[in-house]
Amino acid sequence: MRLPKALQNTSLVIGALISLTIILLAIFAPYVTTHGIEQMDMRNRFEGPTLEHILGTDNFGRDLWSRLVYGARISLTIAVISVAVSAAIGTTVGLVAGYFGGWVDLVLMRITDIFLGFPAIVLALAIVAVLGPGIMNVSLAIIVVAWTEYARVVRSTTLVLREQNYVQAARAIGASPARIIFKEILPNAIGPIIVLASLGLGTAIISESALSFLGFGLPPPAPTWGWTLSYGTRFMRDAPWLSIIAGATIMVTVLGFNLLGDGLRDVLDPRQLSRGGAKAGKAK
Amino acid sequence: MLSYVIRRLLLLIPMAIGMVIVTFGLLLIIPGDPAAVLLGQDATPEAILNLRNSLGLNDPWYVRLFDYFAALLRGDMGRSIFQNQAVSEIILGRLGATIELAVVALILATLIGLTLGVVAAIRQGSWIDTVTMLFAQIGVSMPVYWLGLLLMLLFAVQLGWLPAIGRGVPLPEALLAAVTGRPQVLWDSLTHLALPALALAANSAAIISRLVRASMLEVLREDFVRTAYSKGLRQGRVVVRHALRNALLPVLSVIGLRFGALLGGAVLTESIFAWPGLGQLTIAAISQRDLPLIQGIVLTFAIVFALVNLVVDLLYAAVDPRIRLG
Amino acid sequence: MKKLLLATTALVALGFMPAQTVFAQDNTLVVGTDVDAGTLDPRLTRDTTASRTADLIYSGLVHITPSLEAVPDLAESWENPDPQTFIFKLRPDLTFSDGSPLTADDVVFTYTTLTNPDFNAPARALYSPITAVEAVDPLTVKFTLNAPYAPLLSYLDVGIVPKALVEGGADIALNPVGAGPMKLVSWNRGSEIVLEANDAYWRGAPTMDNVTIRIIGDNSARSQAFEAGDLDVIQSPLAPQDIERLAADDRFGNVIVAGLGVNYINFNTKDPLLADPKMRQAFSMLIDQETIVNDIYQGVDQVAHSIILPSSWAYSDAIAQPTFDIEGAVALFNELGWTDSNGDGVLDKDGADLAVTLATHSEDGNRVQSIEFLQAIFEAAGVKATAQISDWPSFSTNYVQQSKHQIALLGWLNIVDPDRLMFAQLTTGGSTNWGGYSNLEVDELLQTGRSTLDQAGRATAYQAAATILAEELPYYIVSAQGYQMFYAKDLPVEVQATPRGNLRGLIGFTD
Amino acid sequence: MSETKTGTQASVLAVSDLEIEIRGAQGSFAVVSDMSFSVHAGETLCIVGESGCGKSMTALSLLRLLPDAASISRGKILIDGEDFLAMNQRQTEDFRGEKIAMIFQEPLTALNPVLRIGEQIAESVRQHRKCSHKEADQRAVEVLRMVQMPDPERRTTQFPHELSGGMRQRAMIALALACDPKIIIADEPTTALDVTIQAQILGLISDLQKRLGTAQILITHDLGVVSEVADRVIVMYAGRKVEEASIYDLFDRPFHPYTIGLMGAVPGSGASSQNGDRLADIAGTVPPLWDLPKGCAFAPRCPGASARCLEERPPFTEKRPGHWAACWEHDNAA
Amino acid sequence: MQPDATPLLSVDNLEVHFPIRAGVLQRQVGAVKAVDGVSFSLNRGETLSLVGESGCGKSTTGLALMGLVKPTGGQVRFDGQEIKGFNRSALKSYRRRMQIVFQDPFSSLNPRQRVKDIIRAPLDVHRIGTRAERDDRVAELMQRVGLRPDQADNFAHQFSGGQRQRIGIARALALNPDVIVCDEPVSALDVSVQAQILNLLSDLQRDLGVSYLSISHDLGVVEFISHRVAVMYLGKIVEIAPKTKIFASPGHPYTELLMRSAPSRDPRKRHSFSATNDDIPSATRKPSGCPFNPRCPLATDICRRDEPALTPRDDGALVACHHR
Repeated sequence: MRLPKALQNTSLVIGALISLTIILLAIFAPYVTTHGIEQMDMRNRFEGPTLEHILGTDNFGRDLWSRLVYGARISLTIAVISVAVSAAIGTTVGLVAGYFGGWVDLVLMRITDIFLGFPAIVLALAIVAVLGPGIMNVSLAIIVVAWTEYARVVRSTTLVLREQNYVQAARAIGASPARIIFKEILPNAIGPIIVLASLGLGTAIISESALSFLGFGLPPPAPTWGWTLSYGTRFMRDAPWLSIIAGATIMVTVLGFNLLGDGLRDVLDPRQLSRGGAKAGKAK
Repeated sequence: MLSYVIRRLLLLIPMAIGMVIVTFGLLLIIPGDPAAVLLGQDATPEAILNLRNSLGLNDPWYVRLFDYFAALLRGDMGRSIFQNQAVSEIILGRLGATIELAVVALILATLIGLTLGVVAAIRQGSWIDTVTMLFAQIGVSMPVYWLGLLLMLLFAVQLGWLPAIGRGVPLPEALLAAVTGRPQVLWDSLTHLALPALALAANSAAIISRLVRASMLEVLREDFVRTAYSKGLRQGRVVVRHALRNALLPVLSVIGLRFGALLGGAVLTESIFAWPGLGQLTIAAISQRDLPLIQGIVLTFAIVFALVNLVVDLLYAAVDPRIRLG
Repeated sequence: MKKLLLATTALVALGFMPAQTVFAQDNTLVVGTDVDAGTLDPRLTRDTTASRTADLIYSGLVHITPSLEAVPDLAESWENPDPQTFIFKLRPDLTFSDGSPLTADDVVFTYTTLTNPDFNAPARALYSPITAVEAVDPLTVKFTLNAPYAPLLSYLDVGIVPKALVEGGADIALNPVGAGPMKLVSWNRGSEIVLEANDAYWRGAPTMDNVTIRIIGDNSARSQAFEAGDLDVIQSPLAPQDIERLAADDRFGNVIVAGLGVNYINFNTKDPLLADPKMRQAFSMLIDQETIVNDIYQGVDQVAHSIILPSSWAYSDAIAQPTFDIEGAVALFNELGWTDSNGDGVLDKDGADLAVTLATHSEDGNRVQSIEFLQAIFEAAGVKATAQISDWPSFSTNYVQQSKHQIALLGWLNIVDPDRLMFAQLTTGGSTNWGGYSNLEVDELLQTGRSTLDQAGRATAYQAAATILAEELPYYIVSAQGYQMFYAKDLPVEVQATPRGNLRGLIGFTD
Repeated sequence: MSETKTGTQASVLAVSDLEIEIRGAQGSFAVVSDMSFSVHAGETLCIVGESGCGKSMTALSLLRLLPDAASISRGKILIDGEDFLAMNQRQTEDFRGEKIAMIFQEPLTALNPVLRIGEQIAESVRQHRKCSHKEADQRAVEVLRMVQMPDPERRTTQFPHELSGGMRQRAMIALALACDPKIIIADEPTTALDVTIQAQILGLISDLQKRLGTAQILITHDLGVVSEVADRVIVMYAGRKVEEASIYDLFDRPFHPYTIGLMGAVPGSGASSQNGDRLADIAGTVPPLWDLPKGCAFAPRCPGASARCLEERPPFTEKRPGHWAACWEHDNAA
Repeated sequence: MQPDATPLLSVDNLEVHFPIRAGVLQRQVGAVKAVDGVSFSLNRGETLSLVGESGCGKSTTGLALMGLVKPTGGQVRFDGQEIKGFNRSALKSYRRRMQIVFQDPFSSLNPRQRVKDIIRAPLDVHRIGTRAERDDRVAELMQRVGLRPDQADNFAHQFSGGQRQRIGIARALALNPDVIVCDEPVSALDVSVQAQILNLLSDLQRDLGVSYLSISHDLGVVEFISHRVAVMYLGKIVEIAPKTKIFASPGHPYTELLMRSAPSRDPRKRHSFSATNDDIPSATRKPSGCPFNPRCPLATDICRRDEPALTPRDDGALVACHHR
């Protein structure tokens, strides 16, 4: 419905294009890759980009392009799972704490503080150490930390929204708290949630790579971006393109999601519709 | 005001208790036996059992938890299993380095973030805005450890401008030395700080700059900015004195939260730059399953984080006269 | 007085000198290392930094040379009146760095505590044959053993600690006092250990006035720091690609020699799948040693052929483990009933796929790569292989040491004697026999090797045992580790390296 | 400055042919067109109209403080005889506050929340007068006293949120007066206030003008306020003047059907719903400025609109001496 | 005028106090007495206006009667039945008969909902009729308030302020309430549109017989729509009287001040307003005695000491003043 306006937003368009490309590549991985991801060729390790290997080969002579494309599946899966779950948990906590206030708010926010005050890496490492590495467990390690942000943001949004007249109006017609929270407040709090989620996708990808760097990522031969980058840095002096390409892949993807998030924020912000001001104070 | 501070500090107690319990629970189920790690591969099973008993690791969990709290009440965080030293001593020995790194990174991030954010905001829509915000985007998109290694490769190895690793004289001492006529000590200290602080700051600088920009754009639209212009004030004065001061308010609380993130990010940065702080210690403690030390670190992080946020809130009240703490 | 004058002049000069020269003090050796010392009590060391630092601060009865020979250090001489008795004669007028005298009592104290179970010394098992240590007179110490124990001398380089000080409550783990060539100035945990020359060392003060040991966890970062000139010396563990580059750089001197460690595959012989030695042989034939050693380790390690290190006096090239041969391995699997009956590319038997877990720990990138590589070969041979990588505590204490593994890649270090790699590991019920291997013949041979004092006799016993082991394969030795050290060429000393990585050869004391 | 308005009748401010354009999602369009007016010392000109008619944009353009999306695309503004639009940034800044000052609608948001009242006033004084901090502070107290702020010394050290709404608006007025401007523009100065406070502020504004002889432009939607303070009135609709007259002429004999409708729509002149009375509402809504009808912008809502009204825009002409309006029907009638 | 003798809504001594907390343990150290003992009644088909300046408690009174703010004291009877405790079950049926129209037409409509969903929400919540019946009712309501039913799928931001206020009124009408609280329903609107809405409200009352509790600060609006007027000052009613009486001869000095402060409609009869600062005290620091005494020209010692009760005057007005 706001498509034309949305298309005017450069960040949104670029972000969406990048994200969409990555997602499509991940989905159609078998059709766009040229080599098997576990196909080793020890005679041709550390090759620079060639016609056969468009992004070169890694430390086992495997095709980097194919591994990155398949790696996108893993990274995106982890990103999507962790964002979906943390958004769901955080949003629920934030809505409930913000709407009911009082001791419910106090207890929920103290719990949030506990998770926020934790050094994130300790929690993540502990979870992976306990449960073993795996897509779900790595996602869980990210979720444990990530949900707090949603909780805080949604709570403060809810605190504002619950004072809105249309929420009062809903109470005046006798609507139940559940109806008010989900029909009146949630749809209006969705903007910041979507923005956080798109930014969270990027954060999740970076977190996964940090876990891999510390040795807590998915086990090989899973072609995760984190492994590829953290292994690439081992060969940074001799085969710099390995880490540069892997790093750039992560960076561009995260950039894409961030731009998407920024763009969405601008488009979804209702204030953008009607605000203007004497910003620069230039004489006009 | 005082009662507010007291109340906030009191609220720290349940939080700390919660964190101790959560950490304790995690450590109970984490695989890996500190006794076996301590004794190494050569250890006989009897030796391991013997050590477990003497460390109290074979006591039931509630006894251990109770003992831990009891000790905590006496101000005792226990002894490190591996370093044969009181946990509090070990942490205090490291805390300075991490705080120094995090504070310098925070200052760096704030300075960079503010400058970029303000410039982008007052030149909204221009190429300066685009370039600045692209930089910010790249800053948040880079894994910290990768950025760290790249910086080290460029500035230490290729160009040889800065030391690659380690810490110079602690900054407070170095400042003192500089005052007493030995500026080169401070210089040495700062050159060591430069790369790790920059690597650590990049992400936060990017976040802060985006936030400052958004906040500035918002404030620049406020009526009182128009009022300031209507008085005939020069643009620079309006931007700095009227707009920026107000724009900083929402940024302030985020800066507090960033400090927490910086403490967390220090784990990676410190291990890359061999910075002798809590971050490195954290990894070591986890990889050795040094339970009392891990507990102590988590508790320390929590307290530092809570105190920083308290300070931020107090600062907030100091900068914004509308806020009353009571 | 002269010294004071010098110091004052130096201090004054410091104030005027530009930054560069102030910090590039002459005669300071800066060594990069991967971990911080856990303790500086020589009886309790378990990491390399601790033992190397302790070796500078303390001295033992003997000193182990780069060729692994025990030569006199604090002990002037020793004799073996019978295979179960060692009598050491100390040098006269020895003192600790604090000036107090070092006597036979200190030696007795050191070894009594070391062998006391309650003291929990990590290496206690190595000294278990010792039944008594007595001071005959202030300069004479007598060790009594419960059985002839040939390797003992190699282990008697443990630093002697000052009894009076320790019993008086001093914590030498933090404030070490020894009779070695250096003494501790400061220890900034996790960052650096600063040492200075000990004039009271019996061989006199070392050439180097100061040694700083810098801790840099990341291997790449450490070699980058070395290249940037922040460090004078780095040594193993290093990333293979860094080794290659540094070796080619003519600013640096290097020592690249055979080390004292092995990387090996530990087969769990109690696992139903791996109980049959033939299965272990088949799996062993899937291990492409050449590629692992030459490509992953880039040739800094050596391909191993048996459990006896090539550097050892017991080595024989007649003993050989199976070598890489995929077809041979598959043929052997087929022979054992594992065939690809359903054509899915995976071998199976009685409806079950041939599946194994390959495990190692995440801290060692080369081992992780090796496992990743092996996993691919296993898959190519029709074995469903799962890689499992976890951090060291989970991997070692909760997995391998509990015998929960199938095929694990690990290593042993500091193998100064063949006994060190076999006795506790491969005798029935041995304290570190995690694979549950049991062969009475091997047990007997290893006991013989330990209690025979004549080296030729020992070699025969170990070679016999190694031959059986190369066939039954509780261990498959992948590689003998190399040792590498790089140093700045402008060091003012003659550099001598030892595969143990000790640093006396860098401060002016060569053997 | 203490002379009263009996001076010359020369215009302090003269605006001619002003057009303000906005670049928005709907493209560029004029929000104010063909605005011409002038005020002289001691005179109060009221610009009245409903939201979106362009009255606030006009006010902001007089200080060249239009929002980013808006700009003056045509016209001339003479302040004290000088061409304001031709000035560079610096000269413009020198004029703002010194020659022409503004009182904004919502004093809570128009005052900087983190600066003390005294500082906000003194800052303006220091900008335009070469004076010490102390002198500037004294001036702040002086103007606060002028606006009858109780306890002015103490107020200078207070923050806006510590004052009541009425006092805040007094501070705002004091701020505008700080440098003795020749023209004060007040944009809905009492809309945010309660009725008893509004009365005080209106009283204050009249008093001050009598004493200082400033030229004043007051923007409002409230005919009550207009009737209390105006000397001359401009009625705006959809970005244009529709009527201009002296206050008495306008209230006695309004010309334009919009003005007439507006006057009738205000409740409180005795009409009561219980008597079955209906208010004279104006049907329909204001058309969007980017999509104005071809003819008279008010024609679609006008009860007396003819075919010509829908086709051709009526010119703004003098219907009677000093009474101008833009309406075809009245041309016919006249 | 009102055939029914018993009032539809009667409010007795309503109080809404907000606690002020302080200290480490957040003990209550005082209260903001936003509504401090308000009593009035409302008859069927009648419009009672609560008039006063900001902070006088008129809006809080309205919200409290809707159960949107919990009263801390007093009694409310609706159609003879007492509303006890203002909990959810007590309010449920009461809410079908009492509805509210808010001041700000922008924030009172959920920007994410379509108009038809907004108007239908009360029917959904109270499960009235089938889906089709509800849709019909929505169309009927839209027509009733002067909206085109084909606009039902639009979102609120696609309407002008006046149209939005019509949507709000349609929502309030959906349950066929007996009373509608009109909280400044026209104060955010332009004059020409304000007249349209006032006319609509007046039509609805005539056609549906609904009662209004109107909350307003605009004396013009009050004069147009009310039967009776209650003037509030600092949480109290200082005067209640039939509209004609109150406008002809205000009883309370504050009512008088209000009337006098309204701008004139005739430039020839300008007021000479005093420019002196004369602020409304805040509800946190109420003056003792009569709340109006610091601003009152008639104030004497008794006014500073005793709070006057609302007492009937000869002409039917109730006035709380020692001197009138």
